[in-house]
Amino acid sequence: MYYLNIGDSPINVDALYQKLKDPQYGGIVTFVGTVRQWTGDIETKYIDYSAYHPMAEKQLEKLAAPIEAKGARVVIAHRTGHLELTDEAVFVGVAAAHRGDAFRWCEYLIDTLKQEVPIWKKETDTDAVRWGD
Amino acid sequence: MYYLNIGDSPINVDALYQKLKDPQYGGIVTFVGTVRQWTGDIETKYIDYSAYHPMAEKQLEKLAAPIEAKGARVVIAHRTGHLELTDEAVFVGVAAAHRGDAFRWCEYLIDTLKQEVPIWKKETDTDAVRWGD
Amino acid sequence: MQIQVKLFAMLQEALGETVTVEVPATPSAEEIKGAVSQIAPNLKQMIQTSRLAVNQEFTTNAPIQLQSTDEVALIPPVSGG
Amino acid sequence: MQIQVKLFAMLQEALGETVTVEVPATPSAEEIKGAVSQIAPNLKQMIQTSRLAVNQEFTTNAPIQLQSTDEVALIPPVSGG
Repeated sequence: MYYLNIGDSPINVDALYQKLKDPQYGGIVTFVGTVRQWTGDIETKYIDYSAYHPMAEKQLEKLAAPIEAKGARVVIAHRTGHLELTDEAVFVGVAAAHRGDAFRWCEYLIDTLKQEVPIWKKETDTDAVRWGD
Repeated sequence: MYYLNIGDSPINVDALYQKLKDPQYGGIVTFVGTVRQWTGDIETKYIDYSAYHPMAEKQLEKLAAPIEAKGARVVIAHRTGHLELTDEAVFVGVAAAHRGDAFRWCEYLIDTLKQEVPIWKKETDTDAVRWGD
Repeated sequence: MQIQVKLFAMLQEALGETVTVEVPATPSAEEIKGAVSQIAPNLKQMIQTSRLAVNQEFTTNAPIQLQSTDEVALIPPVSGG
Repeated sequence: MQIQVKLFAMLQEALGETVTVEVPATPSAEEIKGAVSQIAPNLKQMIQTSRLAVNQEFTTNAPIQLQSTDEVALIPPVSGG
């Protein structure tokens, strides 16, 4: 059964990874998005994320349920609040019997999360404050 | 700089993940292969992996170097010796500025590792012992 | 009818957590966005690129059968991940 | 010339860590595999599907300029990961 979380606590990558381990799965693919310092010439100092609760959680469920229905396991966590450089903003993990599926579904989930889940990034760069990207 | 290891010690997923974190990368994709219990009707009890040292390490370097030359970071570990169900056999991680690259390169590395790196699996199933797969 | 519209991100920073607007019965998403734009003409472009959610579901282009208890929200382009 | 060939996996289990075989000067990979197959005809299929490595590099189809100090190995189909 999937595990989904959106909240201010730091993302514990190892604890989330452990939720994906299971004798029935041979391949685990995870994506972690961290706060990057440079985007071209723009230097980021920190990022604040906000979410529309609980719509964001409902949207994650809509993403995860069809993948789980194919027999995989899905774990997604998104952090909100104040994040510093290298802090984990998002974790998306898929455990599946076959690795090709795990890669495909993990990438689908992060791509779709970035389109369909009401979470916003307010980036404080050295030169300006920017919403989104 | 890449980190590559082939050896009998258990794979510490969290320690390997930490090697991929860096302010210059925004996306980290990892693949972990674990010992799966069922493959169709065949039930696996345990797996022993062996390697041709140091040719296997040299082959990993040949895989990792061109990806690192594109500006990404590569971490690969393969365990040898005796593995039980859910034990991690292989970890492949790529940190890159853009997530699409990280997904593509991580999958390329595990696909190519499975073709070009002299490591062998001896699978003890409930009905028979099988080499390879 | 008069409705409250929840706001987020840069819209919330500019206009507060909700705005109250007057809309026709069974309004379209465009009509609701237009009513919010009238309050904040300087944010019109951002409002036009936002999506509408009713009861935490994105709406389609169809007219919306709004009840007074419905939760209406303007969702600026998301940027999670 | 006489060479030692390192073996791995199922070949090592069946025949030990190395076998010594007689091969022509500048042998092809096929000739070396053929010489090992003569020692173990029952493993011929496995030997044929193996790749040859010299000094820990996979060989091509070209004739091999073997030195007596070269490390020659038969690599059965790999199955890591």
